[in-house]
Amino acid sequence: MTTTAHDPAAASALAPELLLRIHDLMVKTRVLEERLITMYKQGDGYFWIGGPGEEAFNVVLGLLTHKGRGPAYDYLHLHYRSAGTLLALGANPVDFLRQMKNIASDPFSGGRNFAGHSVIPEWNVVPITSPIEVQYSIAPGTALAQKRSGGKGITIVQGGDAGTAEGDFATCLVWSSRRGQELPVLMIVTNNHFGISTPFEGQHGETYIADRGKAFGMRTEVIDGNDPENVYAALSRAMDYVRTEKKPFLMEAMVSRLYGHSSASGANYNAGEADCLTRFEAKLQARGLITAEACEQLRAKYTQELLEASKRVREELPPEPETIWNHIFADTDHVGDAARGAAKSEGDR
Amino acid sequence: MTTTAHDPAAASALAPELLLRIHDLMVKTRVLEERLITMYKQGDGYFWIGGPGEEAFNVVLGLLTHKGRGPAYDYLHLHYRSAGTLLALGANPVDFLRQMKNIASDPFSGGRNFAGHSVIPEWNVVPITSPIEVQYSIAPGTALAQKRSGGKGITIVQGGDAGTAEGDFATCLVWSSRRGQELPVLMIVTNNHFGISTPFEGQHGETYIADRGKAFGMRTEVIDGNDPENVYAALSRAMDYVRTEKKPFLMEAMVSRLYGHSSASGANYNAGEADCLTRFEAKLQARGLITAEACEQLRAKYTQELLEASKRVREELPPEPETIWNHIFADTDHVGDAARGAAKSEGDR
Amino acid sequence: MATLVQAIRLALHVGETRHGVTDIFGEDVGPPLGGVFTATQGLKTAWNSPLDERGIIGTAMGLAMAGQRPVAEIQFCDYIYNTIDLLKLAGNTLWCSNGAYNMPMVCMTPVGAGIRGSVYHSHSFDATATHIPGWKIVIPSNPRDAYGLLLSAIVDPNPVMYLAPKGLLRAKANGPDERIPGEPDDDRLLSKMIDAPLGDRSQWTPQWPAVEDLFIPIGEARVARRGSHVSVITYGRTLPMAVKAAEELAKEGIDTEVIDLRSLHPYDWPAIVASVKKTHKVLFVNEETEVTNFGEHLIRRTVDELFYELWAAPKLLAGAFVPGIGLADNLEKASVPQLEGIIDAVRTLHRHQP
Amino acid sequence: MATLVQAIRLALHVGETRHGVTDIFGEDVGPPLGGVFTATQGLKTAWNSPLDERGIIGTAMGLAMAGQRPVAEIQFCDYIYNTIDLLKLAGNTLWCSNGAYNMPMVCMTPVGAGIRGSVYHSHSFDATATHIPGWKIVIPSNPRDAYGLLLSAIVDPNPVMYLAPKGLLRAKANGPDERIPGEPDDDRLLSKMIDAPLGDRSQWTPQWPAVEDLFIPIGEARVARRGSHVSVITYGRTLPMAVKAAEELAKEGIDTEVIDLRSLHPYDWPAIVASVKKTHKVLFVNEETEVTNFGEHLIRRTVDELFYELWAAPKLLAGAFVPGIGLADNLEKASVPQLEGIIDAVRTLHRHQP
Ligand SMILES: Cc1ncc(C[n+]2csc(CCOP(=O)(O)OP(=O)(O)O)c2C)c(N)n1
Ligand SMILES: Cc1ncc(C[n+]2csc(CCOP(=O)(O)OP(=O)(O)O)c2C)c(N)n1
Ligand SMILES: [Mg+2]
Ligand SMILES: [Mg+2]
Repeated sequence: MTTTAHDPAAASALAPELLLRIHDLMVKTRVLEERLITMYKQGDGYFWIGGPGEEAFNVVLGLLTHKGRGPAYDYLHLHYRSAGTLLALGANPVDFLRQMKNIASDPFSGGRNFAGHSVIPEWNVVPITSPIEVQYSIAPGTALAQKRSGGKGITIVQGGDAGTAEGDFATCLVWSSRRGQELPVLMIVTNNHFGISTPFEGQHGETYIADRGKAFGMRTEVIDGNDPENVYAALSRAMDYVRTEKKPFLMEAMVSRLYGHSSASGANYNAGEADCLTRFEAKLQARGLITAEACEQLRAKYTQELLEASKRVREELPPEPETIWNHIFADTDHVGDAARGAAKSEGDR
Repeated sequence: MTTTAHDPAAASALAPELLLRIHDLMVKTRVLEERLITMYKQGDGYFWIGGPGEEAFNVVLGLLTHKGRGPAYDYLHLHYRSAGTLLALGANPVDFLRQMKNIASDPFSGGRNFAGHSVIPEWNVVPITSPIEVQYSIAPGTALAQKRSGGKGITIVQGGDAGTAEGDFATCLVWSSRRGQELPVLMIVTNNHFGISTPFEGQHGETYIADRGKAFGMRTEVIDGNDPENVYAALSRAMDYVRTEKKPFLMEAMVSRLYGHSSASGANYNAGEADCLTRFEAKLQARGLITAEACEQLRAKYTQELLEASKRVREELPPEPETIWNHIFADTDHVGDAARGAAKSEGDR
Repeated sequence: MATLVQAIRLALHVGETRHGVTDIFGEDVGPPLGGVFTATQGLKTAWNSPLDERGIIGTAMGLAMAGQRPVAEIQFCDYIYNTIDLLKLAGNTLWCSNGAYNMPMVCMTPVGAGIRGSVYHSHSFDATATHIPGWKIVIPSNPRDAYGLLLSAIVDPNPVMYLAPKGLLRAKANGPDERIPGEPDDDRLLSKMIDAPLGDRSQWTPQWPAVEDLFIPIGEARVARRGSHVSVITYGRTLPMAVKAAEELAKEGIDTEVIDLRSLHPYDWPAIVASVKKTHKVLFVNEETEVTNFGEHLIRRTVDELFYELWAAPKLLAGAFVPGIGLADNLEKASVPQLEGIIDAVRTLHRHQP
Repeated sequence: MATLVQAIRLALHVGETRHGVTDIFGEDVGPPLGGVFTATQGLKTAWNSPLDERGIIGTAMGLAMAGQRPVAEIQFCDYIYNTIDLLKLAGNTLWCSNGAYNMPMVCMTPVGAGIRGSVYHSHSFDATATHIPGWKIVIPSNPRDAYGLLLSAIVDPNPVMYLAPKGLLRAKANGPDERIPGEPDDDRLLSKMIDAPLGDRSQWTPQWPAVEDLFIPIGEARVARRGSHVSVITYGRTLPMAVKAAEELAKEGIDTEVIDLRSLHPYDWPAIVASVKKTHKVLFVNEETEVTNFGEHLIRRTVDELFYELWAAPKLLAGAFVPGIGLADNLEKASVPQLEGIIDAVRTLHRHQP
């Protein structure tokens, strides 16, 4: 690995409250994903995709993000496995159920988009989109605005391992590392060793994807993304570098894919993969920070809460057919005469 | 540089006949480019782009290519500065004048395309196209056919420095280096330090573009492309590796841009750049292999030949308007009923 | 009887065993999955590409240039839009090189709505594809056409775009004349022979039935239902919908002719002319967004050449010009043509007195 | 009087000094060149991007999301086709996010033939652009519109595609009402003030004239010439050609109305309706290849809504559906509409007796 980041000293540096907070969020995220999968299986949604197996990394990422609106804060260009990050920022898990059920109250897309396609403008979470990797071509734009504004905000862009084969990944490398014009971009590759059914092996000449940053003079690191303490240390270092130096950093985090790719591949638990949550719970229990019983209770609490929420969500209303015409343009919702009228008044300014 | 390739011993390894052959081709290429520029300036063409300043590299590339048709031979995915390579293969310089004059007898495009957009199917020279860098996405296809055929043919793909920012360059890195499925691709970047008006500096985080191959486990080399002996040694090594190992190699050759980007930027001689031809002539003269007078005579001979050819070309006919309908499809030249008829008969097979 | 997606698989099998197909590739096309819709299971030349659509199209072009016969898949046509420059290049290579190089490649991609695929799994591609010169374009609506058009695409010396309507992939032959020559009668048996098993597939090999060659000519439409009052010209997913509409309308005494265009380029203009000259009223239907839509080309040509044959203005029923197809049922239904919409449109045309 | 390309430069200057433009960027857009057509010379926010169209569009999207006002240039629209997915994304972001994020960006790109640009410098983009929902699209045909449409594009809260007809970049105002408010009378003086000198430019700074704000409404057409016999609806490079044709035709007593659409989305349907209701005969002209062409959309809508107003079939004069525009004069002329073609088409329409 580029830098071996598994540093036990760093682990002990985290306060017990923080560790428990991370654990709480990891459980909450896991339970949310499981609820979404159940909803899918019960016919309360057409498609599930999400991040069970990435909680250790994603929760910590959310906790370390400087959240707020505008270039002074961090921009998050995430992917469809990012619920942990968003819950750590403070997102309401019920909103994810609403999107799964594609109802009008889905705050991310009004029933338009698949589960996992969140948007939270208040916290600079730009729309998560289905096309793989395009976020890497967009990220230099928010980073350029941040560099110019002179604040501490950085741009965080995240995607999977297989997607790095798209040219957009290279675009981000090129645009964020131009000498003298480096951009504050934290590029993250969450490597779960698969793109749908296709294993990492056989598709990559790189031993580590992160090595691709080196030719561009970028700092890189490959980490075990299943250990939240390790992630905390590595992400803190990386973010600190990007914030201070205003230069890019490429991090590759090894993670698990606990329920397969998506509902299209069945969404069943894969016992063959390392489970960051059980691993972390064992650690916390060994250190006497939490009991197995308390872990159970926490899980039961969230399970009950989300079960109830899913029932409420089931009663909420679908979007009306004519809402397809909303939000085509910011200044007018309909095309044609109305738009023309709007354009006319614009001319009068 | 990745590997310093300027090896004086290698230089002396070339037989005098070969050195004189290279020189002859370099002169011929230079004179051809100058004739094309003159034609443009005299209104015998709408646009010039070409490779004066790349002769040392391109001529040697052509000489080392295994020419022929089909996967057993080398495929050449070149760019619009490749006249030297094609003349070294044996192309007729008059054909370049024909394309410049966009007349019907232009064998590369029938008067359709700009100067410098050659195609020679007999020697696996696939169409040179205007869009920058797309050849890098296409090259893995010919290389895959070659690897499969088991012969000695390799795929050579060449482009400029600025163009490496396109995702297609990364596509070629990714597709040609997949572990266990490496492809026999010689990737060449002819680095003239400019993309039109934009200098290399300020656009690149890489010290050497060739370094981008390293993360993919590719062999790489950066060479002085202005010295044909040096080029000969380096290209021989690289091609040998690709042919034998059936694995990719990324070479970056530093070259000059002696007449600016194209006719759009005036096409005037830039004395500030190193001239590979005068440099090579000085060397050959110092070694007593040729006299200054002989050099002059050679140049005068080609100049006269091409001047006369340009006069003949001026008399040749333009393509007929209705030829726009030719070669839309291979099985039928017109769309609609004819195509339908063709499809029908196909159904009868 | 094969489903449409099994028909594709059978054609690919015939292609790789009898017609020189060398490569069937794309994202998740090879083992173990054999395609997100199972179209490429068990094929000997199928392989998984990197997740890079530009590389997929580019590599297919290179393979074609080197004399191979590639069938490249773009997993969903929704993800083809970063390759339009390459598709244009594939379509102009023969022309630009004055006949020197052609691109005998097939690009296969699932299109259309109907599976609640939301914004990025519901796209159509016919408007964009028909605007790219140098490509032939086909789109089947039943298993037999799926089979016979794919074989024609494979042997065609030009680049051919093969659009597979997502919503019909599990559709079966609608009667014996939509069957594939040589396919087994028994669906269960066929499935056992050629569908990969669930779970571990590493030991599995398909048992291919002895299907025969069938080349549905590119450029030839099919009259899906004869009628005399109104013509409906359509293709892909809306074809069975139009046939259904015609059946409903027949109950009211409206006799609808339904034409399955099947090939979008070259398309069967004589078939359209014949139908319009008979009915004098025509409706074009497709799923694409309606501004700068291929149906508008067909209307333009109809008006251009058949103006005085028309007893009513020719109509287009197509997708709403909105930025996406929403996931919720209400949204998808409001965005792309539905059965009722076709019935209404035909009824209105029929009622119309010039 | 400014040329069309100077008008663009003046609008960009006003944009960056008075209307918040933060970035004008693309390949060779910054110093020393200031654009391959000089459109961006001397602008303080102009910078050179890497040679990567996907990065250009993507970065503009990111800038727009972060509250900046970018104007991104694609050097030739011929090279925009590897970004169609991103353009679609820019156009659907507001809709997909249910109103949360918009993309207030301008994408500027030279289009069309007329400069012997051969296959890859002669493309049009109106068919593809008009098929992408969520974008406004404008295309000027004279300096005043070039100036006023660009300022409207800059202040528009949505993504706006600004198509600059290559063949008209050096065109000047055709009379005082095509002038830019506040521009100097003297062409030489203007050139001295704002055109970069040949040779070393490192010490040069432009002297900007005090031009005034002008917002040509997006969605509003302009009647370029009033007439009563036949309507010609066009835009961009073929607009002056149509006016010229009208002048020629007037000599034969044919009174042609010429409408400059200027905005392709939203477009001025009422202006088309008014003209067709007056002349009852209409010709649509554009340079794009003619299959799945925006003019076909306009014909479809005309037929749909104005069928009984039409005294002749509406016609389209557009580019030949061939893979490229050839370099030789003969080839270019045979591929895109020419003056004679417009005259002929109008004459035929006029002669036509219903
Ligand atoms: C541009 C594009 N191509 C193809 C797809 C279909 N697709 C969805 S997820 C996926 C695999 C992604 O793999 P990876 O990047 O490793 O991310 P992961 O899902 O493993 O987190 C593919 C091919 C897509 N969404 N976008
Ligand atoms: C895709 C694409 N974008 C833009 C252009 C316009 N263009 C032509 S040459 C060129 C610069 C190329 O620079 P480089 O790759 O360094 O090659 P060089 O011309 O210096 O040999 C540009 C931007 C193009 N031809 N294709
Ligand atoms: Mg993955
Ligand atoms: Mg260069």
